[in-house]
Amino acid sequence: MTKLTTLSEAIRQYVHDGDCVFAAGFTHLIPFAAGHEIIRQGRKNLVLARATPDLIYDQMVAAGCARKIIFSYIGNPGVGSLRIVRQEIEAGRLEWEEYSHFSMISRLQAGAAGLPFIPMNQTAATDLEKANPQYKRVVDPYSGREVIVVPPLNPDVAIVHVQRCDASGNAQIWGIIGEQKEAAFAARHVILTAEEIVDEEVIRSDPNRTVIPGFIVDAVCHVPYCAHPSYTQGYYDRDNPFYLAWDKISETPEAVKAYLDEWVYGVKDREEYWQKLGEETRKRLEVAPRISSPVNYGQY
Amino acid sequence: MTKLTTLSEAIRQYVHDGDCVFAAGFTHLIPFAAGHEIIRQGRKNLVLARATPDLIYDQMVAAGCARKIIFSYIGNPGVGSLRIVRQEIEAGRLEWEEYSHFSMISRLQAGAAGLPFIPMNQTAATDLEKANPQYKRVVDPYSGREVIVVPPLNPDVAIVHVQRCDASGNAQIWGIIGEQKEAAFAARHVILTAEEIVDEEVIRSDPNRTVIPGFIVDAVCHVPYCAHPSYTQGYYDRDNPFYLAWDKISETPEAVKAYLDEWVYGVKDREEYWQKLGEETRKRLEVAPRISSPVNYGQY
Amino acid sequence: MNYSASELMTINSARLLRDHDVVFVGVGLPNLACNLAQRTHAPNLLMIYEAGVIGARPARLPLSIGDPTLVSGAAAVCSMYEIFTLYLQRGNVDVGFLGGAQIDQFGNINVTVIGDYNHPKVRLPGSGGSMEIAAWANRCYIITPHQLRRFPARVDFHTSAGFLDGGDARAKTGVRGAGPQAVVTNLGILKPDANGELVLAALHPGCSFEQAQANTGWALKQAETMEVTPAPAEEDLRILREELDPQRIYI
Amino acid sequence: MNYSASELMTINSARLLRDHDVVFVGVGLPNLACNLAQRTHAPNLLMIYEAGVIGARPARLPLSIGDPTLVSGAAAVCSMYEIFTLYLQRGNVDVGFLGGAQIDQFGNINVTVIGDYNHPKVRLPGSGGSMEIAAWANRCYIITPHQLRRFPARVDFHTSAGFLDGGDARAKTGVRGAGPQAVVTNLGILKPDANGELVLAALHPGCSFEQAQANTGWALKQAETMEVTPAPAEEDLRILREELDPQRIYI
Repeated sequence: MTKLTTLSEAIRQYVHDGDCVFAAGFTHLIPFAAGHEIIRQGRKNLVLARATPDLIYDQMVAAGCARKIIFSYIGNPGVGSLRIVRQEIEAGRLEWEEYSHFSMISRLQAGAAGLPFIPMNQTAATDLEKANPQYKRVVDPYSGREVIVVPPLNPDVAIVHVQRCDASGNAQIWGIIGEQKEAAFAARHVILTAEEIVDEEVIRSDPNRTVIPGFIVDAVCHVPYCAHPSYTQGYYDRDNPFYLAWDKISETPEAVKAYLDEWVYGVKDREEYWQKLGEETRKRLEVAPRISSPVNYGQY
Repeated sequence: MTKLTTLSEAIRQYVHDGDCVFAAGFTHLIPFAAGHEIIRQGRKNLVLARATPDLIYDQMVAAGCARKIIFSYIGNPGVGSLRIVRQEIEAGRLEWEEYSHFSMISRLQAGAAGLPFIPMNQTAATDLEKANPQYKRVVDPYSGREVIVVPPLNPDVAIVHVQRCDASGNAQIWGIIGEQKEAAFAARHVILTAEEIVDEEVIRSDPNRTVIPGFIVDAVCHVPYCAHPSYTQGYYDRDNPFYLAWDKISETPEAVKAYLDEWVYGVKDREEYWQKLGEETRKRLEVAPRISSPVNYGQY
Repeated sequence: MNYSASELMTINSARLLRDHDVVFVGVGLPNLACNLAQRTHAPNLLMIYEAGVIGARPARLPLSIGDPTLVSGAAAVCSMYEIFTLYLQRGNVDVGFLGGAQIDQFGNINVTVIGDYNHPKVRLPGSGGSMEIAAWANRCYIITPHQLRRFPARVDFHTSAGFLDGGDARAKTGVRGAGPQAVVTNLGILKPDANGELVLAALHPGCSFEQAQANTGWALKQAETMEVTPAPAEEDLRILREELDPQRIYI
Repeated sequence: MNYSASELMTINSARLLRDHDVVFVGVGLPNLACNLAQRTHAPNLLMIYEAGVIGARPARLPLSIGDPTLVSGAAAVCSMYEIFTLYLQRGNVDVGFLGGAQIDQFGNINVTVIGDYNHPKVRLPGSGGSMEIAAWANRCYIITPHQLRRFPARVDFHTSAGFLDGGDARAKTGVRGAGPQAVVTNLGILKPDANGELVLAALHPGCSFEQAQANTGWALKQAETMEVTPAPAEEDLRILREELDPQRIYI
């Protein structure tokens, strides 16, 4: 059953003011196009959850979409500070809820697995545990020692970018897989963006590669280059100069406004954005092929 | 660093009398050749752990290798009763420790993850919990309700059959993956048996396919057709007539002894066993190719 | 029209399935029922197998829960831990099929042991996936021949939960699934009443209440509206016999 | 011979690595140190990246922890939950590298906040992976410039545990890893004494104890046997400059 729709329609239908949104992707496959569409549609009071907020949440916070952020590392990866999120937190204008990477991903794992909590061994560093009441302790009934536990995170909607999927949403990912699967299973609704929509026979030729089954997916959107300025393994490179440029842009509200006006509000969709980036940038991000060795499933 | 050795040497070095052995593979990739080698080497007092003991443990129990069995389903899959394990349990000659599939695999998951216990939601069926003191309860600190917990299972040795790996033990599996990964990470030692030893460039062409990293592996053994009479996806089919035949063989001690004498003690290794099966059987188990669509990782 | 007991149970089980159901399938009759439903009234039925296969399209009749034909051409494969967490415990499974050596008055199932657990008279296979399927699938269906020894008033061992002792006993445990919704036998269909007691809700053509009672270990009640199931359609029998199980392994 | 502070720290960090070590690598200097060690005395070093990459062979200098060059040609990729459970929590990681805005007398690290947590004066990035790396890797190494503001007597916030308040405080928590084993700065190397206090264990050529003390926020002790680190070898500098970071992004 086809779930194909436009990204604009998917955001309209599944992202509402006040929702908890998980735009997935640990350093890879970050669905920037979806973040931009949420900004264009003017969503407010969102709770933005991600291990690493990255530029996508910096931009959404700058555009006034968010009331709160749930995270485990706020930085401009490989560059430095994530200025806008940091400044809004320092100014007391943005609520935050903070974890280590492991406890953040454990919350998603509990959410995906349908568990009321999930345990982790102690780390001996207790300040974050004291600062965030979501952390609790449970006594291991075997040893009598305490473990740290976190509750499930079940976002209202997960947005997951994938390399390829079929029209039903059976999706395949390779390269860094981060928390894509957990986010999809934990969320109440799932929006997929895909570099390619392929015939289901392509997916079914390699079922072990499928990370997300279509039946938990609500909307399938064909959005090539969705992840720019982050990257999609095998499709295009990370646009590192833009990560450096954002460090400058985000220094002043004027530059941020100019950026959003030109690159978010000023374009209709990702295709227009990608064309607007220009031939030189597009060329620079191209990658030469490196193909996987096939495997044989056999006809049974 | 090569870890290549013979199966006979690997069993000699890593499987000792009294060890807890996990011969992995849920219905697929069951390392029968390793079970036969353990029988040939006359190991005693083993604790045999597997979700589904299958014919491999029935044969090892028949040969007198085991003192105890840890399981979640004892049957001859698709055929009926697993006669020898069942009869030894009924006669009080074999200790057993029993779980549901989910709690069995949760024990392995806890063992693989380095956790002192792992929780599961209640099932309202409490008789097994009463019968097995390894099951305990913990109060969910968020809701105040109880969850069921099980402790880690950390076998002394896991034996894992794979389709292909390199000489360092970086291993790739496709088809039903069962608990192969958890067993390898949970165990203290890991013996790999592989249909094919491939150049590391084959593995590295598709790192997302790698289920077990070489650095946790102790021994790599090239054992084609290791899984017969179970199967290896893409390499050969399940030998269903043998599963049916075992139902008859296992009816009498004489037939079992004759089987072990001829097919286990009477052959040197898996290659001799495979040749002895005969052209007709080998032909019957062949499968026509069905190849996966490749993916592009890109040159970065 | 002639049909076997297995065909009758399979066809009546298939009727219980709805289009778009996500079904945790077992081999044997449940597999046949699901494939029949998919080829008739439920084309969007999604079949999940315990071994970790999602959206299977078996080209031949699977002979075990891990048959390789389930994988080739499937939509996805996942690990055993994932099938029990992401799929079953998370609540993504609509329907589970169960069998049992004993099914009691309140739909509790025993596949573990006849006699005392520690000194088994007959040692059965044990839970496998059934403890969690019975608890967490939205609806469970049981397919079993109607025989007295299979329907005791109380099971020797609670491998998986039906409605426990009846009333709100199951609901009070907080278990998410709704429990057994129907037991399809060769005589008819049992369904739980408001108290969770299995009562006779339908008889197959030519079968009688007396037959059912004679093969049930408790005083069997009848549902308020007793139905007679429609006889198997010719087309259903044709699909079963010609397409799904041409070698008549299960039917 | 001329070399930069970054080169000096990288080369001294590389020396701490042993052949066959499994290292949880960060980008920047730790990545350079690991690649240098692998090309010199530790050819069997196994590099694991937080993003879930095992046995990476980056063809170019990775610019972020999730650079695609880490994946192409790697031995394995796993999920984030797996890297923290199967690898780190399970005890499969020998060495973790850490940095920090503040490192205190007992090797505790703050990368969370300067000032009060709820009313931050300076909001830092937060833990990321460092809370668990510091706890569970067998050995941890910290690379950081030696500056007074980076070495307070006490951190404002315990993002990750060193030896807590010293003595057996860390051991008593039952945490599996041995904690920080060395802090490599541009002046020398600090190591924990028997009480878990960081003391000066080595000076780089031309650096003095007085320089180190002036840049340390507690009364710095010297180890019983104070060493002077060997000057960077020409070959090490060549590898760093020509092979690993030819554009001089980090060095």
